[in-house]
Amino acid sequence: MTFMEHLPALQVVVPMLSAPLIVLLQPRGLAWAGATAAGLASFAIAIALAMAVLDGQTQVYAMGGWAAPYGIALEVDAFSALVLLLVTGAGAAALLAARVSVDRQIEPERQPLFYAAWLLGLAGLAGIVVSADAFNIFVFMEISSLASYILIAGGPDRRALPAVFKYLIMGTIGATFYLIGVGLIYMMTGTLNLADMQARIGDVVALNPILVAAGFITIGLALKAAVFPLHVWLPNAYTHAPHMVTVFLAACATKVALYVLIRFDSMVFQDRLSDHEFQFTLFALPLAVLGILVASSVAMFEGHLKRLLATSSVAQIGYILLGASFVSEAGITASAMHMFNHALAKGGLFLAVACLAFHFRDLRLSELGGAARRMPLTCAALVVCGLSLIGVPGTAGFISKWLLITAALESGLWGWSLVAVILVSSLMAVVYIWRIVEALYFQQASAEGDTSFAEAPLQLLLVTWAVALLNIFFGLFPHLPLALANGSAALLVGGAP
Amino acid sequence: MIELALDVVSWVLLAVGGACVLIGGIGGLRLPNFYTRIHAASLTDTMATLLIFVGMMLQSGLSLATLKLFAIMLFLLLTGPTATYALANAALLSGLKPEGDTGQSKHGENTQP
Amino acid sequence: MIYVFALFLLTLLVITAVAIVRTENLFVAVMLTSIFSLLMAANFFILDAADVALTEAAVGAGVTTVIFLSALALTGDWEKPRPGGRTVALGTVGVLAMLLIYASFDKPRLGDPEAPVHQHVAPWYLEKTPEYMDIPNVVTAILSSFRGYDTLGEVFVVFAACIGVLFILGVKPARQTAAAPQPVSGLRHHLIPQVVGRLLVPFIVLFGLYVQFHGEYGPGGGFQAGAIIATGVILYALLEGEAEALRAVPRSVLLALVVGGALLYGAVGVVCMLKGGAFLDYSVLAADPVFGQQLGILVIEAGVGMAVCGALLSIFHAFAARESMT
Amino acid sequence: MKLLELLGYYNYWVFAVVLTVGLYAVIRKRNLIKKLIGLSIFQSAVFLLYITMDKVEGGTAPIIQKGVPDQVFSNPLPQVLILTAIVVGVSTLALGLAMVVRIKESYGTIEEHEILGAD
Repeated sequence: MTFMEHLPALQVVVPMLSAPLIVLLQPRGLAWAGATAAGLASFAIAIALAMAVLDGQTQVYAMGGWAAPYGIALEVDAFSALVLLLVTGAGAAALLAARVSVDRQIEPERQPLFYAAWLLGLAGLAGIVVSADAFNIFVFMEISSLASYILIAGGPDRRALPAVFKYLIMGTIGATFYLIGVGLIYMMTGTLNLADMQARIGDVVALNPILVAAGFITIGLALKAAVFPLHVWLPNAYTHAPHMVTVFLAACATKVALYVLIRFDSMVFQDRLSDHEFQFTLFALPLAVLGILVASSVAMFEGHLKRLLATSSVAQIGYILLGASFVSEAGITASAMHMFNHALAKGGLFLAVACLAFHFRDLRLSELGGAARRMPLTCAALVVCGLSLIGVPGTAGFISKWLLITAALESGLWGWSLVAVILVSSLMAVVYIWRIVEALYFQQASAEGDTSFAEAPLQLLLVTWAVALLNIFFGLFPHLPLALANGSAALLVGGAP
Repeated sequence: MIELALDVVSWVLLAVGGACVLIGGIGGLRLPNFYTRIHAASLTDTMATLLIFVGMMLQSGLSLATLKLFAIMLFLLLTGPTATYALANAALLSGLKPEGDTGQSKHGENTQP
Repeated sequence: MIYVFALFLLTLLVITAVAIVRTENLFVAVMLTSIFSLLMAANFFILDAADVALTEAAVGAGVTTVIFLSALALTGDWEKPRPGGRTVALGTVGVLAMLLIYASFDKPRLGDPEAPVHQHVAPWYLEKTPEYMDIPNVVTAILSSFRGYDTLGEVFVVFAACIGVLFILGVKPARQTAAAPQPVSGLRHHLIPQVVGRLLVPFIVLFGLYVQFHGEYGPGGGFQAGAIIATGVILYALLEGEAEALRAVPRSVLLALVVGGALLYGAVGVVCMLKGGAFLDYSVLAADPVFGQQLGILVIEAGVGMAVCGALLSIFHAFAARESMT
Repeated sequence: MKLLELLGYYNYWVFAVVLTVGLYAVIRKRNLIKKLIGLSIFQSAVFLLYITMDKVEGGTAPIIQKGVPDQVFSNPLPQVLILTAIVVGVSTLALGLAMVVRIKESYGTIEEHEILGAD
């Protein structure tokens, strides 16, 4: 087997096996260097996989040499390639910028363990996206969850501990619900491979356990993905986590759970269960709309900068679910694109927050007066990413908002009211981004704060600006992610092989 | 003939062993305080284990299973009483006074507080 | 026949679960959890799951109770009762129970041979294991070779838990007591448990090694062996004192065990890749594929055993060291 | 015969009851360690569901003795899945307990309402 054929396995193995090695790198800074090398290597593998998928070959890899239903198969198609790019890209970028910010928040002797946990999180998320076996997704979901609990609990802030404990309880309940759902499907179909499950689920006579399994899996993954009513753990966990951890998790952790939800619901339950499409829309649409409206309004009145952005993440997850709930090609394309664009916008915003944290101990909006004069570059990057979050034309956010609106119009009678919801929530986004801009630019510096020019360290600033420019680049030339998103929509809903 | 006799003996042993476990259980429920209840519990640990395992060994005759049963019995007979001793000691150390003990044991030296 | 046992043990299970939730004293709750795990292990054994029963007993009853007790020693052991309405919680939970019981009538009955579970993938495993691996224990064959990637993920879950506990408990506690932390020796002046302990610990560790290398022929394998050996060393630590146990198995050895076990498992996979097979495809390891499979299974089970033993011990030492600090 | 028929579903009912007892403990109890105990009960119920599937009437544990002709075996696959799930449960528990210890040190209490009050 040539090197190219091993790529799906290497995508998970490279970060996973480098985690134990990094634990051994005690001398200062070496742990960070090792972790960044592994992160960049996995990003390179993801790019190679995306290129292979773009020119038409979906890679299937039989793990251990055993064929699909008997062994575990890995499969990289358009949808997983897009999410892989997103996960490894966010991981590598956050790692590149992490050294200065982590040095301030975590003692040197604990850093090797911290970076090992980071790589385990990256490997777990990549393992979920690459896997085509239901139970294997559970195992890697546990790895990524444990790693994110460790990362969030790492910070100096004592309030991180109760927040991450709540996240642990709700995350474990979500994963166990998912396990019950997979168990019930396995009980009725006798197989764990996703494609095999899809083939055999049609001729199951007793439908009750399958419907209960669908309920369990959807609720479990909604808990993991912080969908509206089940999102209570997200704001506190992301606010009190170390700054670079928030950058990494906000960009990709919840999206992978949404990826599994969309893949399960459109691949395994969809075309065989008679009226399941209607049930999924009946469940997902109201939650998405509620999530968008409530989370955006809460974000408008939020005082702390990081909590504001975390609450806005819940609203953006609502957008992704809204696109998926149309269960149409346009809908899935819109939700896949919004996964990509939101990661860019929110990743950039939290990077800017990490830069601000260098000179402003307290991140409440009232305390951020005069930041623009002291840190002009950081605030400029923050504004660019904010515009992309709103969806101003010319930025990445606009592309996905536009696709969402076209998908809403196509979805028939409810179309116009949904377009109204999207526009109203975009206006709310304008309001809370403007509140940040007003605090940074027009608010007077508090009395004793010095206003000398003091920018964030170069390394962190460069990565922040790189992500901001990427926001604009993918706003003007979106054909790479768009091609992958269209491919995944055709695959999931269009019934393409 | 020998087979029948062996079977009868092992059934008797198993029945008596079962009865010992039952007595231990009832003792554990009915007896008033902690220290007396340990006596009942240790009955199942020692006497019942011995009877039941010898009964089972007779059933399995001369085979590897008999050796394994003997090893398990030895392990149980070793750990059971030690666990009961450690339990009682920990209770005494944490200040649970046995009934009617006025702090002066027979030999005149004070039992540890 | 199994219905009688199942009926009796499962009812006891439900009673224990309710008792755990109702009791106020946390020590009682932890002891009842240990009994709950033992009952669960007995249930598994009746349902023909010998490997799982051994794991549940060793990991569930053994190590979980030790970790709970060492955590309880650092926090309070009484729970403050919560007055007020229970109706909301009982309501939601009751609805879920009704839903599940309603859905249970379409499921195949216990032990029904025509159930779809026994038709599709399982017979292939039972038929192909003697052919590809020629080892009696099919569960170990699936665990380590057919679904070896799951077990690799599993080893890294244990590895994540180990570095997580070391990372979270790596922070020195704020209220450092002025006096030098007096060495916490186990049951200090209790001769009998120490003598019996010294007699038993070698046999426990020996039994752990037996379970490790007997994994292909009978119930056993890496997880169970790691847990049993860890329980043996924890018994030694409880009796002789934590400092003594650290002298016997120092922290650096533990970290080496965890990292070595995880890397050994991954290295076997990478070697299979280099020799031309897929990741974790052991048949390329040796000339004869069957011998290659057996070699691969033996080596990765050793890796799993090392990782689990090292992880559980370093978690125990992280908690125990915390006691001596505060 | 009807009773024996119903007895076949007894395992699933016990699974449902133990699952809800665990979930009740996690939702209702405010002591963090009691929540973790509830969580481990909740996960043990799922193990029972999987292992109930693997039993075949008259089958033995899936260990193939060489000489013996046509034996009936129980299904080995759920056992493999549950071996993994048990160790996942213990790992999450260990991490949760480490957090409870740190919370006790920084907040002085492990009752959820007192912790939320402190901030």
